[in-house]
Amino acid sequence: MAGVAETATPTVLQRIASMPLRDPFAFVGLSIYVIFALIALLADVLAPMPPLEILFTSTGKLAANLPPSLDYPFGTTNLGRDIYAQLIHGTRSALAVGLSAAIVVSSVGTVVGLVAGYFGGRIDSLLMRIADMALSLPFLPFVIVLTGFLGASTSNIVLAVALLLWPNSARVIRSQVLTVRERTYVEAARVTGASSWRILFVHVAPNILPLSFVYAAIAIGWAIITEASVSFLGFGDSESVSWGYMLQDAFSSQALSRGQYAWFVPPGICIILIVVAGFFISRGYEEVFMPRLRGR
Amino acid sequence: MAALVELRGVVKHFPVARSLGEIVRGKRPAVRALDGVSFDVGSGDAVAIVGESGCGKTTLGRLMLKLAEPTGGSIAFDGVALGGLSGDGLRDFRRQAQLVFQNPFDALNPRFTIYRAVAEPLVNARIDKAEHKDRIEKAFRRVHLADFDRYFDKYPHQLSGGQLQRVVLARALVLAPRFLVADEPVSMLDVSVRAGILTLMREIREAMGLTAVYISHDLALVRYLCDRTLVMYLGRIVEDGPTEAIVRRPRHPYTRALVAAVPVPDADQSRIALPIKGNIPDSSEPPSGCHFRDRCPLAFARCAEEAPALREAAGGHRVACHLELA
Amino acid sequence: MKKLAIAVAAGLAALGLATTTLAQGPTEKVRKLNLYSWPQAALPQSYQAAQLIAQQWRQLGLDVEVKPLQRQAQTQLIWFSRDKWDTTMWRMVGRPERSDPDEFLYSLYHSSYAEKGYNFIGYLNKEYDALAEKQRTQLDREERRKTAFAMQEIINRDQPQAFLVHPKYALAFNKAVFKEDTVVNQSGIGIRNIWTFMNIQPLGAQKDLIINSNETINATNPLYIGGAVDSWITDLIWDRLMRIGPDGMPQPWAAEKVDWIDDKTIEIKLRAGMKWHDGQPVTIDDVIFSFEAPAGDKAPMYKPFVTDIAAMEKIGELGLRFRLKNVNTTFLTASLAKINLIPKHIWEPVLKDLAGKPETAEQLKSVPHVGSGPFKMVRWKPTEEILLDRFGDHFQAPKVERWIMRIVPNAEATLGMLKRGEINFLGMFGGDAEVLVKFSKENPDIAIKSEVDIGFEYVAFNNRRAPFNDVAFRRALSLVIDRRLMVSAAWQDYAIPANSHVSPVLSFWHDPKVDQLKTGVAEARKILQDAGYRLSGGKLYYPVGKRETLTTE
Amino acid sequence: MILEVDKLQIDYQAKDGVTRAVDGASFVVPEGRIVGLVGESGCGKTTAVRAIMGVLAENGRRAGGRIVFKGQEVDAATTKRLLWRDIAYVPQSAMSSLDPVYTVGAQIVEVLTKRGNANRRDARKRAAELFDLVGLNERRLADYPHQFSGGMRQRAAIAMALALSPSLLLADEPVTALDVIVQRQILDMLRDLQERLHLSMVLVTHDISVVAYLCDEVVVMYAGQVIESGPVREVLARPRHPYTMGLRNAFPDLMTDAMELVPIGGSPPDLRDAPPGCRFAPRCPFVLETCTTGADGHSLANGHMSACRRDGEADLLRKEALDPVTWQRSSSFAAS
Amino acid sequence: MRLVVERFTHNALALLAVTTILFFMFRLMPGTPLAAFINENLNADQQQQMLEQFGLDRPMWQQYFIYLANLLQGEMGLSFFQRRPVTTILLEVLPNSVILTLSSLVIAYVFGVLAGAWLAWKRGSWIERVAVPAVLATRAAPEFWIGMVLLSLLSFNAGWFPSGGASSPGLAYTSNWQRMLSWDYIHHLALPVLTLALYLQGLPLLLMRSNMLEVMHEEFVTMARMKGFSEWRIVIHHAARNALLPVVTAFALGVGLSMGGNVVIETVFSWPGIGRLLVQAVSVHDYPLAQGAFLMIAMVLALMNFVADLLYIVLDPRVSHGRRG
Repeated sequence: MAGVAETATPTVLQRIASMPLRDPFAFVGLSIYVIFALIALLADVLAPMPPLEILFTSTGKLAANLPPSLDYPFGTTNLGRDIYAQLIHGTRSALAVGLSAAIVVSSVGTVVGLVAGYFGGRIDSLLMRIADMALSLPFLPFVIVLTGFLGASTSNIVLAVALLLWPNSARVIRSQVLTVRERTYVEAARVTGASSWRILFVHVAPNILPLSFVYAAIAIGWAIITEASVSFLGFGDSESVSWGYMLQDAFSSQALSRGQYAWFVPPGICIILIVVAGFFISRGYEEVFMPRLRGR
Repeated sequence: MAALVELRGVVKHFPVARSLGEIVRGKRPAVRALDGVSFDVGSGDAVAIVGESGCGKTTLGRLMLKLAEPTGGSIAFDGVALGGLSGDGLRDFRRQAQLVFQNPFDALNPRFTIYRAVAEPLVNARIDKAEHKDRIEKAFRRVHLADFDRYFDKYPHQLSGGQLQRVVLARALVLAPRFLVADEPVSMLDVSVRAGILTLMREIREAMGLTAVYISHDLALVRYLCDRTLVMYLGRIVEDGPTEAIVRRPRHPYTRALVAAVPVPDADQSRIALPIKGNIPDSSEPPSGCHFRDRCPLAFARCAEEAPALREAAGGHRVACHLELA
Repeated sequence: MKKLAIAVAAGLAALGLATTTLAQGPTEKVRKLNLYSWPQAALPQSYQAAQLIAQQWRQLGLDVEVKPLQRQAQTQLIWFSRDKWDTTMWRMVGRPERSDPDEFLYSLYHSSYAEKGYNFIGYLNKEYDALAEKQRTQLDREERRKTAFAMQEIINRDQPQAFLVHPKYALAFNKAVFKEDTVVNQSGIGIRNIWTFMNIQPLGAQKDLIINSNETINATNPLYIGGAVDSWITDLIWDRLMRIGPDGMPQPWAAEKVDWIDDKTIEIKLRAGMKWHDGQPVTIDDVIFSFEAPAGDKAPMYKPFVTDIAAMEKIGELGLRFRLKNVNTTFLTASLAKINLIPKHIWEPVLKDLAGKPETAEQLKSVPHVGSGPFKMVRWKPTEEILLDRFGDHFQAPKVERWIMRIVPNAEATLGMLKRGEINFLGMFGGDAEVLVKFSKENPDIAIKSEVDIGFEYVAFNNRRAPFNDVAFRRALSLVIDRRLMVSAAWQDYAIPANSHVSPVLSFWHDPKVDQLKTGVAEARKILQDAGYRLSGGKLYYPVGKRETLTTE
Repeated sequence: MILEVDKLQIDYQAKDGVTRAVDGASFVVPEGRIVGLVGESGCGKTTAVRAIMGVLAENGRRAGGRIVFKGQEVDAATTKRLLWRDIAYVPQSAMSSLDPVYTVGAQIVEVLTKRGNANRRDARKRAAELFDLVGLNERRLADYPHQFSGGMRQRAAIAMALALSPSLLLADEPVTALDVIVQRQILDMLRDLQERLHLSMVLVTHDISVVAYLCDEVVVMYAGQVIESGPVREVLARPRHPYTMGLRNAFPDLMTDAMELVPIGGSPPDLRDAPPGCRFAPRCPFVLETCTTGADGHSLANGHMSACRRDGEADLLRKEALDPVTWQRSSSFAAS
Repeated sequence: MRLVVERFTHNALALLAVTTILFFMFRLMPGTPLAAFINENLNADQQQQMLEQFGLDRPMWQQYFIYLANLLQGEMGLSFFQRRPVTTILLEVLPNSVILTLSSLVIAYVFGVLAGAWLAWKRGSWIERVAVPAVLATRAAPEFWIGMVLLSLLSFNAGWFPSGGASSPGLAYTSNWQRMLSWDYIHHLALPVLTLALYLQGLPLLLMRSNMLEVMHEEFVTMARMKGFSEWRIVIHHAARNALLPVVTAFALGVGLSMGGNVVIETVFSWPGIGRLLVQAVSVHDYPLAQGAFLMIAMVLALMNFVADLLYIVLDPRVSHGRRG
C-alpha cells in the first residue's frame, strides 16, 4: 500500500501544484490563502496587543472610539479595543473555523462518497438517504438553533457546518466515483486481482482527491461566513475574536452611525477575500479537472 | 482436449428500476442479458463470440472472468466453479485468466506510469518485487515493444493507440495466464494499426498455447483469429460451429443475415439483399419462444411457443432452430 | 524578556512562599474565581464592566476568569442551581411599581427568598430580615424611611454584593412633532411613561405617537405578565385603582380616593362615570371581580398581589373596602396600582369556560382587549407593530390620536427611523448613548431626556461559599472596584455610581450616607491584610487555618 | 460537378501552435454520384465536410482554397443561404445532434418552417412524408430523440436532412456506430434515396468496405491531404498510392481467402509539425530520398489521381505490397 | 408518474426524519422552559402546572407521538412567551418571508439568467474577465454585511429607503393582498430584496453562463448552425432552452434554501419574517416557537426540493419520457 501511494501521490500533487500556474484564478486564490495563513501565524508579532485588552489613554481615560492613528491603525472600538489587533487575531479564528470545517467536511464527504459510490447497493442507499436528510435541514437556521441552544463555541459551529455540508461533497464525489468506477482501467485492476480496497484507494481515490480539495475550499468559505452570520446574530463565541464578532460588535455599537468605516469595512473585506479565494480555487480546479462538472 | 472453461445454463439478469405498482405486486422486471447459455471452451482453443450490441456477448465475457456473478447456471474454470472462488483461490484464478479491453485509451490508469501499470498484476499476485523487471521486460518483448526502456516512465496519454493496446496486452501476459478474453480488441484502433494487433494476438496465442475467447461484432476479424465461432442473439446462442463453416455456410437465419450484412472492401461484390427486416427487440421483453422469430423470414407457429434448443447439425454445427437447415 | 523576568520573580516568590509557609503553618491559595457575565453581544456595558472588574481583582492577587454565558445557561447556573457559582454580573431593572422600595428592600436580601426567590446570592442575616419585615408594617413614612436607611447601612457594611452603577437611560422624542413641555418625566423611569402618553401634545398634522421597542410584544393580557414591554401596553389599555405618579408615589387613579381606615383596612371610592371601551359603565362589581379573578388559579402571575386580601366589602354605589390579612404598607403599590381592572361582563364567561381545564387565562387564544384605560386596542401584529386609538371617553383622554409601537430590533435602524420620522418617540434605546447625543446634535428636532434608573447593575457574590462567605473578602472585592471607571469606561458616563439597592432617584428612601464608599486598591488590600489574608508571589492566600473546600468549576 | 473543393486549407489554433488539419485538399463531387471520403481518424475528412457546411470549431479557420457549389464560389456568407436548402448534412452521432428537449417532429417542422417556407400544417404533413420515406412510423414524430434506437435515430437524421429537398447530402460516418445489420439497412436506404431523389452525396467514412458497397467515387485522405482519388472500382482494384495499398492489406476480408494481414507501421504525423514532402514517407516501404523533399507529385490518369511520386511504378509496387515482408522494411514498422 | 411518487416519498421521509431529529434535539437541549422565567412567584406547584400545560411532564416518546399527531393537524404547540399557538404566529409572518424570498429570487434569476447568457456570449472579453470574479465576490460577501452597508448608505445617509420593517406605522389595509401590492410595502421591501437579490444572482448567473458555454459546444447547436438558423434562434431556442433546465430547478431549490438564509437579512432589515422570528425565539429560548419556525422553514425546503424534482421531471423529456425503442 505504502509503496503504491508513494508513486500515486506525486502525480496528483504535481497536478494540484502546477494548477495555479495554469489558472490565474486559482493562483490568486492560493495567494490569498497563503497571505492569511502568514498573518495568522505571525499574529502575535504583527499585533502584540491582545485583541480584547481594554486600552486607556495616557490621561487614564478609556481609549474609546479613537480614529485611526499610528498606534491604532484602524482606531479603537467604543469599548477601547484595538481594531487592528482584532482584525489580525480574527484571522486565526477564521482560519481555525474554516480549516477544521474543511477537513471534517471533505474527509467525511470523501469517505462517504467513495464507499457509497464504489460499493453501491444497500450501503449506498443508506448513506444517500442520510445525506438527503441532512440536505433537507435548512442550513443557517440549523446552525443557529444548534449554537443558540448548545452554546456558541467554535467547535459547535464547526460541528453544525460539518453536519450539513458533508452531503454536498459526498454526493458529487459519489457520482464521480460512479463514473470512475466504470472506467476500463478500474475493471482492468479487478482482472489483475486487485482487492476492492486497493482499487478504491489506489485507482479511484486519486481521481477524487481534487474534488475533495474543491469541496474543502468551498467549506472553508461556508464555515467562515456561517461563523460570521451566527456571531452577527449574537450567538457567537464571545471568547474568541473573529471577524463576525467584530461585525456584530460594530453593528450593535453603532459604528455605522458613527461612521467608523475602519471598524466594519475591513472585517467584511477580509471575509470576502478568504471566501472568494475558496471560490477561485474551486473554480480553477473545476476548470482543470472536470470541466463538465458544473451545474446539477 | 479437455474443456478449460465450462458454462452450463448461464443466466444473467440486470434489474431495471421498478414502478410503484411493480413493487407492490412484487414484480422484478429485468433485462435478460443472458438466457441460458451453455458451451465449453477447450484448452488451447480460440473461440469467437459474435453478435450485435445488446446480444449479451460482453456480459458473457465478464462472467467468464468473474467480473460479475451469474443470476443462474454455473461457470467452471479448469474444473473449479467460479461461484465459490474467494481469497487465494480467486487470486490464483486471476493469475490465470486475463482480459484485453476494447478501449486501450482507457484501460490504463492515467496516473500510473507504463511500468507501474504493467507491474500491477504482479503486485496483486504478490510476486516478489525482484522478479518484476524481468517479467515485465519479457512481456514487453512478447508484444514487440522490445525497446521497453522507452516506455517504462511514460504515461498512457503519451502513447499511440497501437502502442497502448500492446501495453495492455503485455499487462495481460505478464502473469503468463492460460486463458485470455479479448473484448473487441481492435475496434477503437485506427484501421492501419488494427492488422498489427490482430497478427500479434494470433502469434501470442499460438506461441503461448493460450486458450482465448474473442468477443466481436465483426465476423471478418473473428475469421482471422478463431477456429470456432458462437453466434449470439438476444442472450442466447443461436449457432455454434467452425468459423470457416459459419462464414461460408451459415445455417441459422440470423447468422445468414449477419454474414450477408458484412460489407467487403470490394466494389465488385455481389449485393445480396438482406434477408431480414426490423430491429432487435427490447431485451427486457423479448419475444416468446425463439427470440428471433419476429424477424425471421421462416418463422412458423411453433417458433412462438417453444424456444429451440441448440442441437447438432451437419458440418460440426450446432444450431438453435426448429427447422432442419441445410 | 519581560516574560522571563516575571517567571524569575514568580520563582523567587515561590521560594519565599515556601519559607513563610514553614514559618506560619500551612495556608492555602485562594482558588481561581469565575466571573460570569452576559456575552458582549447581549449586554456590552456589563461585559465591559466584567472585564474591568476582573482586571482590578487581579490586582489583589486573585486569579479571575470572565466567562460569558448565554442567557439560558446563565439562568440555569445562577438562578436554578444556586450553590454552583462564585460571582456573576447581574442587574435589577426599574419598573414603576419598584418606586416603592419594598420590592428591593425585602426580596433581594430576605432569607426566605434565598431558596427560590431573588436572594439568589444567599445572603442570610436575621437582623436584616427583621428590618425587612418591619418596614412593611410601618404605615408612617418617616418611620419606614429610618428602617430603610438602617437596611441600606447593613448592606453597605456587609457588601453581600458589589453595586456598580445606576444606569441612566437616554430617551428621546421629536420636539417638532410634540410640544416639549407636555412630556412628563417619571422619576427613576424617564419620559417613557403613561403620564407622557396621556399628556403629550401634538403640534402639527402628525397626531400619532410612534414609539419603538426592540423587543417583541409577547402578550397583551391583563392577567399575564409576559415581558417588560408588554406592561407598557397593558398600562395604557387597562386602568388600575391607583397609579405610580411621576414622583414615584402611588396616587389614586380609577379610584377617586384611597384611605387607610386602620392598619389592615383600606377604603376606596371609584371615579364616577368611567366607561369600558365597549361603552358599558365601570361598576364597583367590575372592580371586585378584577381583584377576585387572580385569586383562583387562572392567573398565577397576578395571584401574589391579591393573597393579602382577606375580604372586600361594597360600600354604596362606588365605594369598596379592602380588609387585609396582615399590615402591609406596600399594598397600594403592589396591589392597588398593579391589578388591572377588567370588565366582569366579558371576563366572567371566559373564566367560567376555563374552569376545570388545565389552561390558564395566560393561554387564551383571543384575549378580550376591552379595558377602561386611556387607549384602546385596534390592531396587533406581534413582530411588527401594535396600534392603539385614544379613548375619548376616558377621564384623562390623551391628546394624541393614536399610539403606535413599532418593533425594531436593532439600535442602528431605530436611529434611522427616528431621523426619517418613522418613529417620533424613542421609547427604548439599546445602543450607544454617545451616538444618541451626537445624533441629537445633528438633528436638532430630537430632544433627549435622560433619567437615572431605579434599577442597578452589580456583581453578585455567592455568599454561600468560600471565599465569599467572608465579609472582609467581599468588602475588599467591592472596594477595589473603581465605580467612576465603571461609569466612564463601561457605561460611557450614562450612569451614576451605586452603593445601594435604593436608587438616589427615590430621594426620600435613599440613604445618602452609603454613597461615601471609599474605594481603591490600597483600601482593599488593607482590609484583606487585617483579616489575615496574605499576598505572596502576587497571589492571594487565605488566613492561616482557613481551608478551601471547593474547586473551581 | 455539383461541388468542387480546391486546395482547401483549414487551421486550428491551439495553445501550443497551429494545426493545419486540412492542407490543400482538392476533390470534386459529380452530380448524382456518391463520393466516399476515406481516411483514418485525424486525416481531416470530417473537418473538410464541416468546412463545406461553414461550421468549424471555435478555434478553426479556413486559411485558403475555394469551395465551388454548382459553379458558384461560396464563402462564409453565401454558404449560409445554401445550407440545408441545397446542402444538407447527416451527422455521425444522431443522438447528440438532435436537441434533446424537442420532439423529433418539432425539429423537422422547425427546419421546414424556418428554413423552408412552409406553414405549420404543411410542415407537419411533410414531416410525416419524410418519416415514411426513411421507413419510420409517423407516430414517432411525437417522440423525443432519446426514445429512438440508434438505427431509428439515424433514419430520423436522414429524414431531417432531406426535409428541404437538397441536391447535395454530406454524410459524416452515418453508419459507424451501428451494428452490421442496421448499418446495412441504412446503407441500402441511402442508396435507394439517392437513386429516387437524384441526390449527390459525400460519404465520410474510415471503412473502405462501406465505400466499396455504396460509393461511385472515392477520395482517400491522409494527414490533411488527398493522396488518391478516382472511381471506386478502379481505386480499390488497382490502388496507385502505397497508403491505399496498405489499407487494402490491413483489412480482414470476409470473403477472400488471403488470410495474411499486414499492418502499416508507425502512425500518422503530428500535423502541428508536418514533415516536408510526402507525409506518408516515414511509413512507406517504397520511400525514396526525393519523397521527403519538395512539392507533392500529382498524376492523373483516367480520372484516377495519385499523389505518389513513384506513381509510374504503381503496378510494380502493388505487387510488392502484397508481400508482408515489404511492409516490414518501413523504418517505423516496429513502433506501430 | 412513478418518478413523481418516488420523489415525493423521498422528500416526505426526509422531512419526517428532520422532524424527528428536531424534536429530540430540542428535548435534549439543556434547560427547561421554566428557566425562561425568572419569577420568584412561581412555586413548585405552579412550575409543575406549567410543565403540564406544555405537556412536558409525559415520557419523551409520548410527547413525540403527540407532537407528530398535532403536527398532522397543523398544531405546533404554544409559544412559551407569547402563549399563543405557534402555528398562528408563524402564519402571520410567513407571507412576508415568502414575498421577500420570491421577489428577490425572481429578480436575481431574471437578471442572473440574462447576464449569464450575455457573459457566455462575451466569452473571452475583458468584460467577462472582470465580471466573473466580481460575481464570485458578491457570493462571497456575507449578506448581513452587504445589508449593513446598503442600509447605512441608502437609508440612513441618503434617506431613499425606510430603515426597516414591512410597512409604515399605522397604515391599515383591508386585505393582505392590498397590503402587499401597496407602494408602502414595496418601498419597504425594496432594500432587503435588493440585498438578497445581489447575493442570489451569482448562482443563476454563473450556472447559466457555464451551461450556455457547455451547450454552445453541443453537437446539436452545431447542427442548428448547419441548418442555417439565425444565431438568435440558436441561442434562444436551442442553447438557452437547454441551459435553462438546471437553472430552473436551481430556482426551486433556491426558494427553500434562501428561506433559511433569510435569517440574517430579516434581522438586519427588521423584516417581520419567519427567519427573524426564529432568531428571536432562539435567543429567548422559546422552544416551541423556535422548533415551529425551524420546521416551517424545513417544510418549505422539502416542498421546494420536491418541486425542483418535479420541474426536472416535467422539463427534461429525457426524464419524463422513459427510454423506448
